[in-house]
Amino acid sequence: MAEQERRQRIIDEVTAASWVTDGMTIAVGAPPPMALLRQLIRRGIKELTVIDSGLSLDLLIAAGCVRKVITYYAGGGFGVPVVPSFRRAAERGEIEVWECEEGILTAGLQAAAQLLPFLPWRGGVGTSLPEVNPDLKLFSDPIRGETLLAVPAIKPDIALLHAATADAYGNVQHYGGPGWLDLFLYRAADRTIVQVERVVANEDIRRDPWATTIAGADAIVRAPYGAHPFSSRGFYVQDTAHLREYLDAATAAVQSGHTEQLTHYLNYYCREPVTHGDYLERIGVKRLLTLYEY
Amino acid sequence: MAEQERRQRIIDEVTAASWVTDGMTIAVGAPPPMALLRQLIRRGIKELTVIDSGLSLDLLIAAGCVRKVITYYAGGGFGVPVVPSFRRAAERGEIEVWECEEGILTAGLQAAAQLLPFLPWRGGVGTSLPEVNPDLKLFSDPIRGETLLAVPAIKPDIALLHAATADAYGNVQHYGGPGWLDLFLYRAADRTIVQVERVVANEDIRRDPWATTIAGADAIVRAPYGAHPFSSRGFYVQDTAHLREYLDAATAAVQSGHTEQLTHYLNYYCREPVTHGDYLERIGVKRLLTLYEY
Amino acid sequence: MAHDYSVQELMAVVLARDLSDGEVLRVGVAMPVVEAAVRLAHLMHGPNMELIFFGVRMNVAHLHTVPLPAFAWDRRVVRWAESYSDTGHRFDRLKDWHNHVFFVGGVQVDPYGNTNLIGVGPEYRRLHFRGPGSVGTATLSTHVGRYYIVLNSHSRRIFVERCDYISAYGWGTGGADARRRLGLPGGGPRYCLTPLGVLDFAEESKRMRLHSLHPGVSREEVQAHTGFQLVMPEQIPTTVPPTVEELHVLRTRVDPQGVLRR
Amino acid sequence: MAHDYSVQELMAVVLARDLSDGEVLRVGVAMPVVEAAVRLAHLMHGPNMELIFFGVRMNVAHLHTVPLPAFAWDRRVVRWAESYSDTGHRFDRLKDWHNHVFFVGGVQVDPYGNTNLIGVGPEYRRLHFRGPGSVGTATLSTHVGRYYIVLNSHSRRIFVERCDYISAYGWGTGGADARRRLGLPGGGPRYCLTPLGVLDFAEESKRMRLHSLHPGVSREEVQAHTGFQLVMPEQIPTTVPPTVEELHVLRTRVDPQGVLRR
Repeated sequence: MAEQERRQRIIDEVTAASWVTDGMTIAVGAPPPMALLRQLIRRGIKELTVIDSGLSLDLLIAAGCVRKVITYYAGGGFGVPVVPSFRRAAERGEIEVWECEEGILTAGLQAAAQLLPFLPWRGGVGTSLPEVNPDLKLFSDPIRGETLLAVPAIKPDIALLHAATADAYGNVQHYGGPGWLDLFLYRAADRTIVQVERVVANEDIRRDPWATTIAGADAIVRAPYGAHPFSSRGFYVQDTAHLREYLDAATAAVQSGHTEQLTHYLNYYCREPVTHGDYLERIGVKRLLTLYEY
Repeated sequence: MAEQERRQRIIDEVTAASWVTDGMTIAVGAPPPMALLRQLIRRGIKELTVIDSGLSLDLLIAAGCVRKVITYYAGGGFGVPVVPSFRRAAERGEIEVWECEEGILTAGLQAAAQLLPFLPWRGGVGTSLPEVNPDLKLFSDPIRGETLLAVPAIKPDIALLHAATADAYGNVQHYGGPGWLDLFLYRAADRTIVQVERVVANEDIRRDPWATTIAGADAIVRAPYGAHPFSSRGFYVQDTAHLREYLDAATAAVQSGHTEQLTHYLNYYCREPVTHGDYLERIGVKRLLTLYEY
Repeated sequence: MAHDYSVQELMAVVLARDLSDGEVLRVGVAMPVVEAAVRLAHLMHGPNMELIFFGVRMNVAHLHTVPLPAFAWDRRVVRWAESYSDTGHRFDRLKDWHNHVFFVGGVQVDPYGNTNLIGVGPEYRRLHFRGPGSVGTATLSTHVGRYYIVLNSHSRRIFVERCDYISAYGWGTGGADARRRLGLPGGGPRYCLTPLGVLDFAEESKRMRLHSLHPGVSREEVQAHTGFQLVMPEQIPTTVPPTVEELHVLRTRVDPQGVLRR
Repeated sequence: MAHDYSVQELMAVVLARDLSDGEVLRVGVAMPVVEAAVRLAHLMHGPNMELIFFGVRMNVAHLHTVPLPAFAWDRRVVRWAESYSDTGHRFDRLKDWHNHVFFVGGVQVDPYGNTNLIGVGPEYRRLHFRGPGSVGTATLSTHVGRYYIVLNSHSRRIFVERCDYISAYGWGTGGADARRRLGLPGGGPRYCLTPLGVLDFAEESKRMRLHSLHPGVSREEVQAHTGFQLVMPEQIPTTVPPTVEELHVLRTRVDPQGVLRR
C-alpha cells in the first residue's frame, strides 16, 4: 500500500498574497484579514474588483489597488459617515461602484455558490438600485407574476478571510460565529484563503464539528494579531488609536491634499514590513498587549 | 415602572398537540418529535398535509392522519426500500404525493421563509419531477435565459421538531447540529414547537450563543426520551427492536391484511397513553437505559 | 431635573414610548439615539422585546444597566447574546419580520418618506456627495412591520422635494396603497424623528405631516428647515418631554456615560 | 484466499479503484457496497479524500479501522466528523461539486443511464409500485463531477427501454452533448455496477455498453438480464478480481463484520 500523508494546507502570508494578481475580484471578510491585505499593498496589486466595506476598503483604495468596488456600506465609524478615499475616488469616477445592499449582495453570492445565473430578491423593488446598477433586473416571477429583482451571480476569484482557528487541513472555526458575509464569500469564491489567530490540531476541530464554519479552505495562513488594527473575537479588541491615525492621514490627503501622512502610513505599515511579523514589530508588543483589555 | 416578567414559552405535549387541527400542513423534523406525533394520533387528527420522510411518516399514515405527503424519501431502513403504509396508500391513491427532492424541497421552504413566491433550482431539470408535480414550473431565467425549475414557496402551518436543549424563552440548541431540514422547516413555518430532552437556564444558552440553532421557537415542550424509538444525539441511540415491531405490524397489515398487530401498536403506544410519561412507562425504564449504550 | 435634557435624550424617549412589548428591534450602525431608545423601552415596558445589534440578538430586561456598545464589530456587544446570525443568514426568516422594527437614516428624505443613502448629485458616476451606501435598508424597509426615520439634523439639504436616489422605499409617490401595489409586505415608515419635532404621514396621501413640535420649536421653524411643504394640521401638540422616571432610567441604566448629552 | 470473495466485495473493490485521491465522496442511504468502497479507497490510495455520510464530513485515513455505521441517523457516525451540514445547507456550495462523486440506485435504469426512484406504472396517481422517492438524486446527479449507478441486482425489471419516470437525469435520450444542451454542469453517470458486470456509456451515443464481465459471467447472460440492447464491444475483459491486499484491507479494516458477505 502506498504510504501517503494527508496534504497540509498551511502557507505563509507572502505566498498567499501571490495567489492574487492584478485585475482579480477579491472578497474581504470581517474582520478584514489585514495581514493578507497589507501584503497585497506591499506587492502593488492593481485594478482589483473588491467586495468589502468600511476602513479596510478605504485602505485598499488609498493604496491604489482598486478599480471597482462591490459594497453595501462605506461608513467609517468615529462619526465619519463615509470613508474618505472611497468617497473621493467615487465622486471623481476613479473607481466604479457596483451599487448594492446587504440582502442583494447575499443573494448574488448565493447564486454563484449554487451555480444559478441569478436569485430573486424583493428588497430593492421600488428603489433606485436597478437604475444605478443595470445588472439588477426587475422581472415578473414565473409562479405568481410578482415584480422582483433578479440579482446576477457574484463570483469572487478569491475570498480572503480572518478567523479564530483552523487545523492544517483547512477546517476553520470562528469564535462566536463567522463575520458578516464570510460564509457567503467562501461559498461563492473560486478559492478561499483564511488567516487565523491559531493553528490547532485536527482533534481540536473534531471535538465540536458543528463549530466548523468553513469546511475546506484552500489555504490557511497563521497570523496571530492578523486582524490588527481591527478586533478579533476572543483575542483582542480594535486598536482605536491606530485606526484614527489611518483615518486622519487619509482625510488629510483627501481634504487638503496633504499626502505626506498617508504616504508615511502606507510605507511604514504596509510596504516596508516584509512579513506580518515585521509589521507587528512596528506596532510593538506593549501596544498589542493593551488590546486584550475588555 | 411596571413590574413585568419575560414570558415563558414552556407548554406540555397535550397543549402543544392542540395547536394542530384537521387539515393543517405540518412539518416534521429529524429525529421526529415522537412525543408530539403520538399526541396527534391520540387526538385522531385527520386530513393533514405532512412534510416528513421514513418511518414517522409511515406511522402517521397508518394512524389515518394524512391526506397529502410532501416528501423526498420514504425508505424504511432495515432493508425495506419503501415504508409499507405510505407505499400502499400512495399506490391506492388514498394519499396525494407532492413529488419532490431534497434540493427542491429546500428551495421551496427557503422561498416561503423569505416571502418570495418561488426560488429557482437547477436540480430536476430533465427529470419527470415537473411532469408528476405540475406546481414545479420550468422557466427561462431573466439574466441568461437558462432553463431552470421554479419551485413555489412551501409554507407549513406548524413545524414540530425535536432538539437537545432549550431555555424557557424558546432559544433552542442541538447537539452536533440540527437534523436534516429542521432549520428550513422552522424558517418556513408559521409557528414552531420544539420538544427537547432538557430545559436549561438562559445562562446556559448564553454561554455559546452561536450554538443557538433556533432563536425563538413559539413553544417548548419538555420531553425526555421524546424521540424514542428514534435516536437523539447525545442522549440515546435508536430502539431497533421497537422500530422492527412497528415495521412488522405495518407490513403485516399491508401485505396480508392482518391489522391486529398494527391496531395493537397504535392503541398501546399512541392512543392509550395520556401523556408522554404514560408512554415511557409502557416502554419501561430498563429498556430505555439500554439505549445509552454506544 | 426633568427640564434639563438634551434633544437627543428627548428623541430617545419619544422613540422608546412608541415601541411595544414583544417586538423585535433591529438596530443598525452609528445611531446612538436609537441604541438608547430600544434599551430604554426594553427596561421601561418591554420585557419581551428582543434587541438585535448586527446579528447579536439579546433580551436583557433582567440586567440593571445596559450601557451603549463601543463599536459595531466589537466582541463586547456579544456578551449578552442569546443567538448570533451573520449578515447573510439574517435574511433567513424574512417571513417573520412583520413583528420587527427598524430604524433608518438618510442623506436625503422626500415628502413620502423615501430615503437616500447612495449620494447626492444628478449624475450617478460623478456624485457631488458620495453617500455610505444602502447597508441593509432596501431589504429591511421592504419587510419590517414598520420603521422609523431618525435624523441628527433637520435641514432643507436633507428634506428635499425629490431624492436624487432612493435606497429605502417609503411611500413612493404617495397613497395608502403605494406599497401594496409594489408587493412590498412591510408596513413602511411610521415616524420621522428630528431635533425639531416628530413627523408622520397623512393617512390617505401618505405625505409627510407635522405630528408634534419639540418644546420651544415653532411650526414655522420646522417648515423653514424643510425643503417641501409639510402637511400642517390645525393643532400641533408639543412633544411630551421626558418624565423624571424616563430620564432617570435613561441616565443611570442606559447612558451613564452621557453619550446623548455631548 | 483471494479467490474466495462475494460479488458485493468485488463490486466494492472495483468501485474503490475508480475513485481518485482528493475527491469528495457523497454516500446516500442504504448502500453497503458504496459505504465499503469509499472507505477502502480512502485507506488504500486516498489520504486526501473526504467522505460525506448524510452531511457528516470526515477524513479518517489515519485510523486503522473504519467499520460501517449502523444506521443513517446515528450519533455513532458523527464520531469522526470534521464538520457537519444539515440537509438544507448541504447545497450551499454546489459550485464546488465538480470535485464531488456520488452514487445512485434505481428501481429502473434506461439505456442512457437515466434512473427512476419514483415508481413503476403508467399512471402516476395509481402506481403499480410506489418507489421511495428521489432523495437528493435530482440535485446531486445535476451537479457532481461524475456519479455511479450501483445496483444490488441485474434484471429486465430494472434495466428497461424507458423509465416510467426519471428522478436522476443521466444522458437523456443520448448524445455526448445531452447534458450540456440542458445546462447541467455535472459530468453524468460514469459506470453502472451490478452483480453481473460493469457497464459504461459509449463515447458518442452515451448508450449503455458492457465494459467488463465479472468472473464466470457471460456476455449473453448480461444481455439476457437486460431489457434493452447493450452496446457490445468485440472484446470484453473480465473484471479484475480483488487482490489479496484489497481483500485484506476490506475485511480487516472496513468490513470486519462481513456485511458484504451476507
